[in-house]
Amino acid sequence: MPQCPMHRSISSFILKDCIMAKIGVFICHCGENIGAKVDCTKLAATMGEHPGVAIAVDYKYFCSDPGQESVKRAIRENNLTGVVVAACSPRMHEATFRKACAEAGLNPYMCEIANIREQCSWVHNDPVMATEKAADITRSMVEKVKRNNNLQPIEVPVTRRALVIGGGIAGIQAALDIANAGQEVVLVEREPTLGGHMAQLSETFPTLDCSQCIMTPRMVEAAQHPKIRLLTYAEVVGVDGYIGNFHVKVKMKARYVDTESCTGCGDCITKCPNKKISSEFDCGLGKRPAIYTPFAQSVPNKPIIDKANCTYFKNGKCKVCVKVCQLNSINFEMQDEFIDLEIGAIVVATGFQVQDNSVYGEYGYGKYKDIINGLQFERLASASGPTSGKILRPSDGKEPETIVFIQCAGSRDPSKGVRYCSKICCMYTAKHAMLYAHKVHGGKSNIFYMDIRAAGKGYDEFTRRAIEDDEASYLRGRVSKVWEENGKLMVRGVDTLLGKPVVIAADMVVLATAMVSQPDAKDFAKTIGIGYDEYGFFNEAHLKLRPVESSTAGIFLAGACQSPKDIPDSVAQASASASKILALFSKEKLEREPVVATNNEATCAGCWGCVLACPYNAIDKKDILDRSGKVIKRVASVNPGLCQGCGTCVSFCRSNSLDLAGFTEKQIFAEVMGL
Amino acid sequence: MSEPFEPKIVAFVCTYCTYAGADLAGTSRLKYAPNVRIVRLPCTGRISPMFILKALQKGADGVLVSGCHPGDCHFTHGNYHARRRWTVFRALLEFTGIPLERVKFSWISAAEGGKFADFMNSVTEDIRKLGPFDQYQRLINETEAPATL
Amino acid sequence: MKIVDRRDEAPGVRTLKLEFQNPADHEHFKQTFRTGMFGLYGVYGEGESTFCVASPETRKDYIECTFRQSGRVTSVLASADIGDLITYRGPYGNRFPIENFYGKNLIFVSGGIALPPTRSVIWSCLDQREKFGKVTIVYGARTVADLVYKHELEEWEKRDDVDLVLTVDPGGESPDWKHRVGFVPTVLEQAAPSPDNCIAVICGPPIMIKFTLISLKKLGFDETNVYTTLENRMKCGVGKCGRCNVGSVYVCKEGPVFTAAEVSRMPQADL
Amino acid sequence: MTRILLSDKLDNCVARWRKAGLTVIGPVKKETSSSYAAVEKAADFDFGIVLPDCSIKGLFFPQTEPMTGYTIKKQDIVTNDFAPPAEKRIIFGARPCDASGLAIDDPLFGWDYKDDFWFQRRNETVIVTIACTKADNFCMCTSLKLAPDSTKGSDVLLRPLQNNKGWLVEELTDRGREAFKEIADLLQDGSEQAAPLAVVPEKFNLDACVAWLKNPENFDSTFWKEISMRCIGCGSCTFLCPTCHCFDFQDEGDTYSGIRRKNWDSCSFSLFTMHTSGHNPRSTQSARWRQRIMHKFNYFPGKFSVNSCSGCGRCTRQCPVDMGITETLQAISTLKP
Amino acid sequence: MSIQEQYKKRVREILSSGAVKMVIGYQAGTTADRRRPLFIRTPEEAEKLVLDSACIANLSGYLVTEGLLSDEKSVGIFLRPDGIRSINILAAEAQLNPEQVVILGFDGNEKEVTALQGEKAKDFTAIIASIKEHAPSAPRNPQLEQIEKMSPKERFEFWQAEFSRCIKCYACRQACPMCYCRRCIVDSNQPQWVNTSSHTLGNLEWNVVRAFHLSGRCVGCGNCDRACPVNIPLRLINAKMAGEVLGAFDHFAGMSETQEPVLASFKKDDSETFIL
Repeated sequence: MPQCPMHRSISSFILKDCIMAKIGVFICHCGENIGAKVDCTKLAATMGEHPGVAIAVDYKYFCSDPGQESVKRAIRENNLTGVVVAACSPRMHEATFRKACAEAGLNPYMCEIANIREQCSWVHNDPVMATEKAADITRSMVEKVKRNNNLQPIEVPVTRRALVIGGGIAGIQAALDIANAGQEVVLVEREPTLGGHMAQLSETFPTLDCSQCIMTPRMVEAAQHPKIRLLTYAEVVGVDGYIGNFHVKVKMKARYVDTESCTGCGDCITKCPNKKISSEFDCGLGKRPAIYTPFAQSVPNKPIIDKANCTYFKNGKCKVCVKVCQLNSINFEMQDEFIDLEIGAIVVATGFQVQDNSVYGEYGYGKYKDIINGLQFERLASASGPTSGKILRPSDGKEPETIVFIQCAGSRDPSKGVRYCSKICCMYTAKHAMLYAHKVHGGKSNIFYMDIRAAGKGYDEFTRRAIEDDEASYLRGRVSKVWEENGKLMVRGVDTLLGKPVVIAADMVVLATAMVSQPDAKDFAKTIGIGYDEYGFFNEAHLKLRPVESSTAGIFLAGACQSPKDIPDSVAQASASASKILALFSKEKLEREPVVATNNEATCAGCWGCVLACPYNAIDKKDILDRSGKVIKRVASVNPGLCQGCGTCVSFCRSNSLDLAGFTEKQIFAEVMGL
Repeated sequence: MSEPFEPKIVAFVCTYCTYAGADLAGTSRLKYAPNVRIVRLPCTGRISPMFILKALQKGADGVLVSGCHPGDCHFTHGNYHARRRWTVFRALLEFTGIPLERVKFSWISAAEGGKFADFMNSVTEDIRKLGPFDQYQRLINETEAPATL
Repeated sequence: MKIVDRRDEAPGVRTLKLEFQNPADHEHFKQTFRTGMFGLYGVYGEGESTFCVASPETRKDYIECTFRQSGRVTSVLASADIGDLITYRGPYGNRFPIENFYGKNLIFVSGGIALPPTRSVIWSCLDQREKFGKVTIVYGARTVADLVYKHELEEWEKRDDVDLVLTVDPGGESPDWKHRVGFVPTVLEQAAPSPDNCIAVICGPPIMIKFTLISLKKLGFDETNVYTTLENRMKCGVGKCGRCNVGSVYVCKEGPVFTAAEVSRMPQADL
Repeated sequence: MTRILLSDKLDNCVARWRKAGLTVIGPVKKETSSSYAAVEKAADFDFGIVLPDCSIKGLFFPQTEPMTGYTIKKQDIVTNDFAPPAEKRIIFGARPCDASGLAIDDPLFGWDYKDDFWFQRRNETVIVTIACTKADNFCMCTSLKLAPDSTKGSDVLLRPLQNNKGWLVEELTDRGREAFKEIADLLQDGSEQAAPLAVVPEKFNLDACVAWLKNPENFDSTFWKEISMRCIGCGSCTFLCPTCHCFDFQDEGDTYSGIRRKNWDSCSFSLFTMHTSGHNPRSTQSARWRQRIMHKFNYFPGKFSVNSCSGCGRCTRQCPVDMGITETLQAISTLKP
Repeated sequence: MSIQEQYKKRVREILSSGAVKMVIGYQAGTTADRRRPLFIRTPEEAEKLVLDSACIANLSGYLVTEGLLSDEKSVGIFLRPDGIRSINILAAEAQLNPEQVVILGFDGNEKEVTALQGEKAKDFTAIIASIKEHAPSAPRNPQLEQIEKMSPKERFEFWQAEFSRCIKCYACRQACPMCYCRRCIVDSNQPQWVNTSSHTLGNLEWNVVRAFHLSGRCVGCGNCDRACPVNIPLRLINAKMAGEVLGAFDHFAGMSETQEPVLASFKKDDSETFIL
């Protein structure tokens, strides 16, 4: 060895970091789910041979308590430096196993999941190929975990103020729950009043208590709560920042009425000459003036000028309201204003819309006045509605003697409507039939339905009451056409139970219209940065386990903006969101996943492309000074509080100075090289 | 070669959309070709062209890159950046003669389990038809053989 | 070689104790190794890194090496565990001619992560303590935390036959620091060792060496009695690859140990 | 009486050598670039090239060379060392400066540890040089005390005939004689005159330059900064140089297997001497250029008694900013020693 | 007065007035057709200045030499339009302050050069805009068109043959004004994304990565092409990418000091026909 050759290996000792690692590989059968396709025993044997693997074992269910215990024991006994659990998707049990590792004294980020269920055993038929693929997946994760680093959670301060977007029942509930726990809430509603759809309803199933009677006190409570700042006729137009530290921009739309001085006396409303405007609140069944409150119990009960229909705005003349207002509260010069809010967490409770039934041309919605949707029927039946609660035909104001209710008008209809079940229509149609029976003696209701879905506390009893006590006639089948004949609406459908077509002459037809997402839901989701599904309903972080969180940390969901819901469900979800937020607010600092970018300032060239590329403005420009304070060079610097760990900057960085913890260049390199 | 050629394909996907889509394909028990090995990344924005080159160096016959549809990025616009990067990188690959049929890009959302399965099948089929990436394999072999001249 | 022990010395600084696997290699090491020599420690797939052998020539059953984790190889070495195997070739280079030091007083001056080469000489001498005169060790680091071999510093401090002078740079002291504060050359001048019949061994970052040489000159040391070791970047270890060159000297072959007289003949700017 | 190889016999020679198991290598031009490359027939040669782009060095010390490979299985590591290639070669038509470059580097690769990759190739390769009858503005062998017909490093020297129909053959070494035995019958006796050698004017006084360089005071001269200001630190001069020999080790591979390679490196690169601590002994481009010049004309001869430059002029010829040894030494010639 | 004399006069003026501390220009080179960079610090040195059609190197890279502009004094520099575009990119990427760069602009063909009016990079906006305007219809390199016509396989072979000569000297990088990184990606070894060995795979990786890093940034000055000692037609790759970026994103590198880097910005309606 004096001639110790520079280009010769030296007798026996050679090694590589991979062998130096001590990785434990735990292969889960997941019962038969994995075990039936992937030969787990063979996989364990293969992995046991892999350089750097200290132990490779298989087991029926590693996520079970004994399974987790065995992982912990193996970590302790073998002094493992990393763990790979070959099991289901990391989206299922990554947290479980990371916790187990932490309990065994291993940094939780030294644990990786190899997904051999969702992406292997469940999707491949050939056991040989599946086993081979499982080995590749596991090996690649072993290579990755060898390069994992111990990571510590990042602490960020929390602004203890919640923002609730949407002033329907869900939003009000969430706001009240949070406020009642002593935390500040900003409640933003884009309509001039709180209330949402629930304020429009007549009675509510299954108890038939008056919707407004239970709703309006909640509205008032929210408006008057010292911890709630209410912003109506306002829209959230921008959300920046991150959990605990959102910066929210809200547009206060001009009401043209100074709500500070206005007492809500209503003189302007009565004197407004333009009273022929279709009322949104009454779904077009009533009229309102150009200066108006949506309904009598509006909160705040201050009028607003409908700019599009106001004579002054249209012609530059009128100003009757200005003249009658003794408090000079009318201000035509008012402009939209923007306010900035510092927010710690957000509840999105933006609600739903009813589907536009004109897509059902065969039903004649929009063509025949007496074909209305479920929400319009609510207004008709409501004591505060255009008919003061009397069921009257919109066309001639007569009491209908026969009503046909058509369920699933839009729902569960992939061709013209939506694929999903709107969940509440069966119940409200039964309710409508009951209300009709109570209000119009001898009135005959016929209900075309597909299935009666009445799962809920007291729900099935309720529909049975409609059938049995209130003699609603349920016909299982679809309606194919509605046309007018001799002042009657002729409804042709099929009774599939009898197996024959039926034609019913009705005075009124009520469509149980589908619940759909707000028309601007997708844009709104992009504004605030949350996910949404193909229908425009907002995505929850996990359908079963995290149903109230959005995919973005710190933003929660409540009510029908996530999926069709009835009132109890909406309220429950709102309270759940509130409790999540209260948990978040219970700490001064918040721990975040340490998957954030870091910059090597020594090698950074300071081109600052990353600053532009970062979606979160998380990268700042930083000057490196020498001892005398002179700028030696300028580099990029990542703010770990803002960084969300997308890694866009990393792949932009030409000098390879940026890196992303948890998905480092080294890890991915190893992962690719391990495949 | 008596055995049919089974291509080796490496996929780089974002965890929020395509990886979730792959999970959905799994939960829906959709069957697809087992040739693809997935590398999970937080976002398509994290996918550097180097990954693709290294996958080819590791003998991949094809490479897929997939993430959230435009506008759906969990990180608001990582995929827009990625799209530009891919446009440029594709042109570069094409110009250097790396067949574009071997490097595919797609948007697959978390809801598109079916699309994921179909995509895996179609890509595997396409690349199987193209055969092994011999040209590149030659380069790889060269790194292993001693220089003689 | 097999890692039989490892120890953290300071943040990012680690010592590995290595034992030979192959008796023939060990035999070769036993025959050739003298204090001051270095080796190339490597990990296949990552590369090789050069450090001195930090253990003394009086203890040849094993090799100790101390390094700061900075590059590709060192970060892998730092993650190595007891029982792991690494590559080693060497020993290379020349040595401190300690038999020429017999009967003389010794002063060791060292800074920061450069204590390991000095430590090899120190123990080589202390293990045959009777052959030398007075032994003084001046060691400094940027901060208290950056001092390496803390347990041995304590041991030396307790010994009656060793004068240990510890210092940290101004601002690097901790509240309970009871030694000196100041740069090594300054502290050395304060300690004012007599140049009579004295050999100085200095090792440290280039800037420290530069100023220590000036200080020693001031104290009256003859350049031929001052030894230092140059820790240049090396790759081949056998005088080929060219990167350790200082002037016409191949540090890996003709060094790393030089007298101050030899160093002063080298182009200073290239040090 | 001298022996002559006629051009029209060359094809036959190539065939003979190839049949005898030799790889025949010579100057070849391909579109925009020229190199020493393997040939199959005489027509592949292009003797009109003044100098191929890259020097002959790469044939003995390749840009990248695998040294040892490893394979890892569980805890077992198998290494296999690459043997120096045993291929027998003949380089026909090397330039004298390139051949000299090899001779210059021999002591470097041979001192202390003998690099068997280099010497195996040296021993197995016959170098047939052709004396230059053409030179360009960059050639400077004469300034290095070499000549267009230097025999240094050559096994056989050929001198082009005046009528351009062949070469006078001058066998210099046993290795050369051995190789030419194969084609002995293809040679003929003749009395043709050799074509006049290329005229390469002396561009600087080497002794004066070396004296200046050896003066330690000049090490810190501002001259270095001035002369190297436009140097952009690309390595092309060192990579093209027939004598530059710096290299790096590089491990390539993954968990299962890999190769340790020896790759060219360059003293022009800022990272070449960078310590792990961040300290860089040669932190400026001028220091690196000074090192290159000093190494070639002061340090290297100090150790191996030969200047590490064979005067091929490639460093200037291919320099993107028109620098080079010529300019530097010319400038030094004008300075006070 | 010839343009060379005009500019000599101007160089003397700006140096003696102290408007600049140095002017970077050209001087005669080893051979008649070669020009080498010249650093003029005194009005007298301006005598060495040469300005003619052989002055083709893009000198802007010297401006980002460590420390040159750190004293906040101005430097004059001779630049063709491509060089001015480099200044814009360097400014946009925060590598220099364009206010410190006094441009002595010129343009021309193989035969003669003409002066360009203006002093600061922004004065040349109109000229650059008109170059962009004409870029899509400008005559293209015939070799580029030839390569485009090849089948992918032929192209692969073509580039392998070219890249096989690469000796990894990195002259292309050093010569390029856009390659200013303190640590190049090939020098980053954790992990070693780009093989440093000059086997063909390593060469391909290096050249592809460099071309990618230059996409949308290359101004086509040809420094790399000229620097390459083994004559790899690097300019073709970069020209091709410049064309692609122009076509796909309407991005013409170096339009202004504030132009956003093409790969660090995006439009929501960028084309994505290739994405399935």
